Amino acid sequence: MREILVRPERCMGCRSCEIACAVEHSRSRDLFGALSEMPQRRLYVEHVPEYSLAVPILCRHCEDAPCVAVCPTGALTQDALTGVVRHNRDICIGCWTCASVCTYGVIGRDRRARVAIKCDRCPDLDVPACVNACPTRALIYGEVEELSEARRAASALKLARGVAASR
Amino acid sequence: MISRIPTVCPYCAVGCGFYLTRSGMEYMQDHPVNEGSLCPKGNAALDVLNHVERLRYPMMRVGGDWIRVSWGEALDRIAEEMDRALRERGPKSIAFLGSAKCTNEENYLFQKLARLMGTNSIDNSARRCHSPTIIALRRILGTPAMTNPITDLALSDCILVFGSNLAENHPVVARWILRAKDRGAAVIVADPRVTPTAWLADLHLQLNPGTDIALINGMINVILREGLESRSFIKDRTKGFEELDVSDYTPERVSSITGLSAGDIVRAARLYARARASAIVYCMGITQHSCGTDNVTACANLALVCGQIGRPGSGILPLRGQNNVQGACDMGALADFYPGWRSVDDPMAIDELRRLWNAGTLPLGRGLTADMMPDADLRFLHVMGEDIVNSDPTVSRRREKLRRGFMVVQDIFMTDTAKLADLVLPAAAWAEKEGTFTSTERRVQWISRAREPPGEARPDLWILAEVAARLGFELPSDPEEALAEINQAVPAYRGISRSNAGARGGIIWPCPHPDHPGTPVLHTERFSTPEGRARITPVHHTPLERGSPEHPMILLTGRVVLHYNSGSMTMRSEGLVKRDPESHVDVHPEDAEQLGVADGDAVVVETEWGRARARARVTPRQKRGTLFMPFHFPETNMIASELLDRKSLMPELKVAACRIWRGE
Amino acid sequence: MMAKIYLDPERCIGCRACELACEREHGHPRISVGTVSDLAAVPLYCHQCDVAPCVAICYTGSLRQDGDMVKFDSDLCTLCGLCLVACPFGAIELDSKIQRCDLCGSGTPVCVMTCPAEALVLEDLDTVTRSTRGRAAGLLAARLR
Amino acid sequence: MKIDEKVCIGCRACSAISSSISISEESDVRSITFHPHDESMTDSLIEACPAGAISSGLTAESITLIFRMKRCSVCGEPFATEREIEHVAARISQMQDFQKRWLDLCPECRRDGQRRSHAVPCIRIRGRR
Repeated sequence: MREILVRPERCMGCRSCEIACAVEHSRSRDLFGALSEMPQRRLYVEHVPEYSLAVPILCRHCEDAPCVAVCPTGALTQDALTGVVRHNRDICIGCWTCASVCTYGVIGRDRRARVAIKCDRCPDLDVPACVNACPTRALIYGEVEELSEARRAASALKLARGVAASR
Repeated sequence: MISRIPTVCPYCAVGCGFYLTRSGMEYMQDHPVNEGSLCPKGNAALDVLNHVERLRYPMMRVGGDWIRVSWGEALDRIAEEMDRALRERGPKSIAFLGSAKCTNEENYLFQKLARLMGTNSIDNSARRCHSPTIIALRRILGTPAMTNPITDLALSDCILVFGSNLAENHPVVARWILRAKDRGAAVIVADPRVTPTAWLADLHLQLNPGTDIALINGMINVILREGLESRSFIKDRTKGFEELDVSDYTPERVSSITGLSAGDIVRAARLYARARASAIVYCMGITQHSCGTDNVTACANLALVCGQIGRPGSGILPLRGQNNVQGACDMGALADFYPGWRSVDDPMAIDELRRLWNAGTLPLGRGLTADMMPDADLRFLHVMGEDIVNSDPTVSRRREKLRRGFMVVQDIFMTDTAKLADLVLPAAAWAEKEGTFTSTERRVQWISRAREPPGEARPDLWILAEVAARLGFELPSDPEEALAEINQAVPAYRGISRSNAGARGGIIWPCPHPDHPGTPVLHTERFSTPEGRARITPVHHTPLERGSPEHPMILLTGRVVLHYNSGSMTMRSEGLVKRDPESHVDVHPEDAEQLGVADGDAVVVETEWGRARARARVTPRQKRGTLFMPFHFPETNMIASELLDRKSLMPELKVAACRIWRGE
Repeated sequence: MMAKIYLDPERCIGCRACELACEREHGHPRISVGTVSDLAAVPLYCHQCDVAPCVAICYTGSLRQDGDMVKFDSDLCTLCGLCLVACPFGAIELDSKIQRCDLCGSGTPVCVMTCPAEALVLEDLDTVTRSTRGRAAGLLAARLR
Repeated sequence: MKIDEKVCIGCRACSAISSSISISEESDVRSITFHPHDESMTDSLIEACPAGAISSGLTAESITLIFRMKRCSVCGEPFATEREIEHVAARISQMQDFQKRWLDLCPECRRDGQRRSHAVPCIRIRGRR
């Protein structure tokens, strides 16, 4: 299962991901067009002043997602194969139960249609727009196993460097 | 005309404020404790005030009937009967029961009357909730009360809740615990049951009933072994640490006693000791045991060893039950204490009161508690606002014996206790009179008169003054005058007046002079023991050998959110009763299966003290081998234990060996 | 955006104060608390849906979308009971009239005011999700340090 | 007034207005009896009927219409007439393509289901402690 992994230690808060997301979900699919369409956010770079860190917060497409469980109309569904939580705007009644149970606070409200709006993991793209746009690779996209493998390799390298230096 | 009058909730000891309006109530959003919120009972408080069954006239029993009498007749009769009992049998034959629901002024004058009549047989329901706290904390810390205010919990980094289902019994306290959790605090709940309080826990210690001391000593063992104790605090602020030997209480051994994993014991110890500010919150799961006083002592030891006391967010918080139970005890409505925590065995301390009261002599030595009254040869008993028949198992079982003498009950309803009386007096309820209530956090709040009492009902203070006058004593019938006398008699209340107690949120004692702002956190620099140091006192676990082949299970008792104590108030509130109409007994599914009991079955629960009927509620949240029954229903009290904690005379209401079977 | 009632189920202690308060205010409780497996409690109430099925089914205009809220006008109601059938939450009841949360008119609803655990809040959606995101980001950031 | 029994959905609107229309429920059926009555009420009844089943005209005898009740798919309690459910399903789908899975449940079980799904994250964490 492919996931978007966040590495907040790399995030510098440039918000390229937010802009790419807006462009991808605009009708015109270009920056100026997107801005004139008053885009709505589906992912959020949160600034944590206590730690002077920026942390990208986006839909985790949780396993057994709470938002899917509480949706009374079946507007939110989870793809069994990919794990992606999809939202069908046509049958959403705007009750905001999903938004109130989401532990990440990443379900927003479409101002015009008055229904929920959330990350769809860019169904038309191979790699989600936000991941593509991230200059520091704070967002990466891949199989969970691959991602952990990369993390293991990185810590092994760090340890090996330490050992080598002490020799 | 003022459209809304501030008042204090008449139910539990949290001391929530709200407004009474002409037709109903309004929330008080600037009250420091509840910030406008109220629990379900608080929301239903007016049901009691406006109830049709309120007593309206003094009534005398003649044969089997109640006859309405005038106040004059009723009061003359009380004086006459009291006087006769005194003349014929002496002061040992008379007794008084004060009320944790009446004001400080009323309790103060009531105990004064009792003592002027020559007896220390004056007690109140604190005996059955926190008498071990009174004995243990007074000895160890010097002041038998919560060390920190409730709102302080929001500042704690670790909150250890022992034997308290505060989410149901003091719901507003949960607000402050949740605030602490928002800041990242760890919450540990030690309780055999999975209560709504345990829902809030990061670590739930589902220990075996009656193994609290083992758990706490086990935690101290870990703390000392890992060097997490506060050496400087132990050295500078305490004494007796050398005698504390908990080396036997290794996590492994404690694990086998408590049924907890050794890892959880270690985790709890580390969380508590390492936190910047830790608080212990406890309630009747600690006190209502035959080792209640030792349980409280163990809690205090833990706090003292870690230096977790005397700072904001760090202290020991016994949650008390009734709206004025702290005050009734401060006022000395206790068989073992005079006002201001003067021991009945300390003639020097009592001499100050003798001079203040202009009395010849005052009685020494402990008087009778409610449990002892049925078996004492009483000729006169005066009960002010307590339903002992429904709240005290011993009295409940031997209620007929109370009728040997003359019995007066003043109350707002015809309670089961009042039904035994020879004379029943209609009292004004909380919002129909004036005076001060002291909440569990030592917060003294003045309540104003917002309503007229029904019929001829009168404030308890007026009744007491009238009785006293007929016996030749002059007691103030004005609450402010009574408070002025309390200023003289109780040092912690010296500076408390109508104006500072009447301000929003009142004032927290000790308040030594009128301009003093009150003392929210106790023991910041020195303890109030004579030597100024806290006394660490070793206590040890003794196995709770309550089971027997006939009674293999353990019955636990407690409260539920929609009812209150004896039920004399909540059972008269339609909104509460319809949501929780009958007694139930919680059973673990595996026990239920073994016993052939299904959810909703009528069952009988038997202890060596009696049998009770209830409806079974099968829930995996009950610990295996234990049952739980709420004690608001008279059935539960009929089967509760009569064993006593010898140090505090607290009955062991929390646990009893029992068995259960299906049947009517 | 207008404020509505939002619930944090992790805070609810199941005390039912909201029910009692609502019953006192309106004569009939329009919020109902139930426990689940004795491990959680959830109050249930009208969500004031933005595209509400009760509004879609109401043929008299007695239930109508008004800004971000569903307003009810009892004068137009025929008591047909179809909104009870349409509501996915079961949040509408019928005794002698339609019983449904009206956010207590103006100001803070009594259920929110009385909740000892602050499990119910009156906020707009953005504020609720922003604070949730802030908490999530804070937790992640705290672990990094 | 005249009642078109093919169109009537068996709701409670008319009986709430006119005392000559009575409604009774027995396990699986709801019966509505229309007694002959004061014709001056007819206009308001026409207006009140959600299905357009009432028209003007004279009726001399009482008519009783019987409607099958829908039982909740969870608890089995009847909670609305089958026609009412069809009516609601049709009306809501005119607006949107709903899945309408809740229409099989009684209001109590809808509340219960909502509570259960809300409690899932809490129970997952608390059950583990």
